[in-house]
Amino acid sequence: MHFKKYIRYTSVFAFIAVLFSTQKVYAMHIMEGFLPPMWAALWLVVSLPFIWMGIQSIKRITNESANMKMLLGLCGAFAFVLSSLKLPSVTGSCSHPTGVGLSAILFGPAATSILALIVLLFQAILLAHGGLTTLGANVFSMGIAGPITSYLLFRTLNKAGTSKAISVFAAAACGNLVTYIVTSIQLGLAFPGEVGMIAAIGKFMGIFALTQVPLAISEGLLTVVIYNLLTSH
Amino acid sequence: MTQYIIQTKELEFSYPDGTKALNNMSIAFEQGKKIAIIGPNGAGKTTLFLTLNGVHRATGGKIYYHNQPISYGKKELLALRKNVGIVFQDPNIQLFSANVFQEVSFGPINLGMPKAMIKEKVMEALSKTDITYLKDRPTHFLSGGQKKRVSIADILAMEPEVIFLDEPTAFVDPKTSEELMNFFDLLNHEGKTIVLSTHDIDKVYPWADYVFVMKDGTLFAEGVPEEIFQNEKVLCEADLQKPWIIEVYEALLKSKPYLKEFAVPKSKQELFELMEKP
Amino acid sequence: MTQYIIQTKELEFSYPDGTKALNNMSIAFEQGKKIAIIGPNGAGKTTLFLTLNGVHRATGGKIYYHNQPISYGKKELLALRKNVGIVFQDPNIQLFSANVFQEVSFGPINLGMPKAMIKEKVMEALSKTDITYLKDRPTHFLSGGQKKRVSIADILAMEPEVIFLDEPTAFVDPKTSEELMNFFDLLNHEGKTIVLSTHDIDKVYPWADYVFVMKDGTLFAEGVPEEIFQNEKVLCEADLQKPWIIEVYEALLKSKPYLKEFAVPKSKQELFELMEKP
Amino acid sequence: MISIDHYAYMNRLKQIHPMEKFALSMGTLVICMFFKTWLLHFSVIAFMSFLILYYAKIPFKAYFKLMLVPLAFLSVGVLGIAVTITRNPSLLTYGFKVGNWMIGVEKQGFDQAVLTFSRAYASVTCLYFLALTTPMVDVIWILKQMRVPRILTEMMTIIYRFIFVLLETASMMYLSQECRLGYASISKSYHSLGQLVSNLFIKSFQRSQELFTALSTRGYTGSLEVLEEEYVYCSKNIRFIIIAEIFFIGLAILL
Repeated sequence: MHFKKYIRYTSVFAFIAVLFSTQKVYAMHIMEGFLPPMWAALWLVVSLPFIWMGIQSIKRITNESANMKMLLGLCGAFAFVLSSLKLPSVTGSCSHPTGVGLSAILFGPAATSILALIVLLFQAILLAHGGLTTLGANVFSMGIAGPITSYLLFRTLNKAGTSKAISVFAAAACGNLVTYIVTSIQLGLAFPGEVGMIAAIGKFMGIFALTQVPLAISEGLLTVVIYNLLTSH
Repeated sequence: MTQYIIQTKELEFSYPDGTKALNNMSIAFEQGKKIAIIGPNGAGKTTLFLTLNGVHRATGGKIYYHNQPISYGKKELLALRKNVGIVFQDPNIQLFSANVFQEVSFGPINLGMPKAMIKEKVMEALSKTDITYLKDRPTHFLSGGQKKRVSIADILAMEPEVIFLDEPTAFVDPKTSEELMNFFDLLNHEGKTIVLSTHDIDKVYPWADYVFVMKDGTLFAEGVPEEIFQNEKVLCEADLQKPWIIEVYEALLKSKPYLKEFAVPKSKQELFELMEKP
Repeated sequence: MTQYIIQTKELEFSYPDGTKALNNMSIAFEQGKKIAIIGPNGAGKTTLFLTLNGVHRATGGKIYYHNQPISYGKKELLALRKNVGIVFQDPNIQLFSANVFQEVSFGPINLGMPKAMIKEKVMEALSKTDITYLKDRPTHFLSGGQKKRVSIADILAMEPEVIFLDEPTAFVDPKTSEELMNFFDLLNHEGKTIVLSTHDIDKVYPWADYVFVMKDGTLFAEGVPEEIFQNEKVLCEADLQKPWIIEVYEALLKSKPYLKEFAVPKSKQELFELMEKP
Repeated sequence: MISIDHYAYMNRLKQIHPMEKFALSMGTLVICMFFKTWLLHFSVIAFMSFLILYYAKIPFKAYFKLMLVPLAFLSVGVLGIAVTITRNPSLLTYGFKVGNWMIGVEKQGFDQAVLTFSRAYASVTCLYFLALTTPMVDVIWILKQMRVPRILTEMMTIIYRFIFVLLETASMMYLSQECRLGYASISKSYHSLGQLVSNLFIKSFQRSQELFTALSTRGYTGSLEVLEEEYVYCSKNIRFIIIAEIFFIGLAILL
């Protein structure tokens, strides 16, 4: 059958493609043009109120003291550099940390959403990781959903009296996991196929679990090391 | 026969983005000597150091350590890095631990030494660099000169055979810098090969046994300091200044040409003695 | 009568955490001169500069600009910062924009100049520092020496009357550093008062009209270079070395005491001429 | 250090008005997004690649390497769209059984995968055209023209500049740790990397204070305004952009 041959060629191409792609996946950035226009626009609209709140928040902070602009700027640059570091993963391969949890704990979710917006924009333009049309979707998963989870989890666990190490680990690992789950949801909603959205979401979560679950654990561990060092200084 | 601790043959190194940093470098470091590498910023001095201890992987040519070509196996690499220590120019980049003791113990711990031995090596390195009293001090409250000493102790604690120092006197005041140069002499007397890169020609001239001049990623000239620094052509083409001892010596020869029969003065003292001759 | 551009009386400055950085400093900078401030790291040179341009607020004593005590009102402060420029030691701290043209325009914009004038000032500053060709180059592609020039252009574009340079030759190679010293001469000829802090005594001695020695946040000594650098007591107590020109001159006097009747040589040329005298 | 950034300054189209480049790349990108014909997508890829290689003079090898960057996400993502897991074998045109489940490909999913693949690649070339010919400073300028809140563009200016400062610091720190065998095992790697990151954070904090002081000496009181050079529109380029966009729309409708 004609269609089968088609598929055979495609799978050969896909295999070669994976072989050639030496770059590691930047933790779950949906690439340029991958989402259908309707979904790209929808996620942008969903993110906008959060971004607006973030802008109001940093405007307030920077108006209060003039040096906060420099501090936030350096933090943004720090976040970009952090996400370009190679993180040794527990499985032996390397990947890049998202910095979602660390950033949420250090700067709070409002400032994090703005820093994430800018860092994602720079990653799209300077590194071709993520994209302009998918900026809204990526900001929502990585700059809003993930950090809010981390932040809330960190505060709740802290109030409950859990040890600092466990709170930080849980906040960072879950922030990373939520980012990945939200991305899977975004992909599943956009590409439901004939099996329906729920099943499609499950499928995408299954595919990315392979790389993301170990990465979430690695990032959790690293964030604990960083947090301990920072608080001891 | 001259014993070379490290030797390279037609060494080449390019960064992943294609920038060629070292080109056709054949350089040989004699064991137990005090060696200086001079040349302008961007000549590739730091890159050379990092290539010689295996952190940068040579993209061409060969490197020999004790006449054995180096291999990039994990174990061999660790042994090489242990024996070829690098002290970075800016101590702020090298120091990252909470206190000085922890900082200096980083290398020995990574070498997998037993605990008691680590402590011994650290204390030894601290005492050699005269900073035992800083042991429990946090690294970020130290002065520039103290940080420099800690960054040297960092490397000494690993007991390398050869120490590369990248512009060791660049960030410190003249007094500290003189103390450091004397300290390098001391280390050398204990048998370590010392290689330093520097801009400070006046400091290098009396100190070095041998001088390499680098330019644009290649070895431009080499020789004993007296030769190199009297070679107008080399000095001019490599944008180097003359050490003042040589300048004064040459001015002296103008009025007293007969002083030529004496050796070229290598130190201030020798120069002044020469000046006192009738 | 001598005209002082900036003068302080019993100036004191403590950081918010209580560290006393400047103590009982009475210092006076003569207009139109080339002035050097020397002293070890941590002597308070950078803090002094920042206090003189009003970024640090003096916690005691008085500062006079053109004999008027400075006030910390918004308008006066801006005028002071316009006229008292500071070039920082590390250009990476000072440069905030990735575009050289935009970077240099920052100061003039804050002064509220009209657009056309800003452009003119920027182009003038770039051409004076010889970096017009770097106008559209991103900051992160520049070499250390080029960044240094941009950081100087930053300040020149504001047309200050006095320029403080914090260790301008610390990060650059000897050739660039010589070019910079010549450039400071040029600026001085155009009427600017130049104050630089440095460790490099050999470079300062022939260059400076007047020298201040700082130690532990106080003014330790001052005078013309010939005096300061022959004053054994000051040199010893402030941990300073002698410039080699003076050292050779003193050695010369030992064999030819009659040369004492000539002036102390201030430059290499003067020294060599003296040496050629019978 | 970052290759796209490097070419953004070193290409032949750098001097072109940023708005013109922005209009061409974003206009084409939008057309790619809304039309579902892979032939259009491939003509966009060809067109943009031609501009990038022939007019901007980006070296072929560098461009080829960049074209491989999206493959990692794309291959996994497209696979996810194409492959279906279901209990109902009638859904699949091609598949195999694993236990009670069928893994395979259905016609609609496969078509969507092909479409997504071609659309994504076409969009990426549009993004590359902008990124490879327009320095970030000009991109920020475009955003200013589009009335993006000032606080965002000011932050972008600082962040962009200090990305390079911190990247250099971080890589030097990494090298110095490597010289002292800091990455000899996984657990040591975690420890070393943790120290690197926390130190980098402290450095960033210090730098921000130093930067504030340095900018204050130049009269900073809260606004980071700079003078921007003025660009001149070129009517020839604008005509070219309009013709190209009309061509692509026409192509999309006809196909």
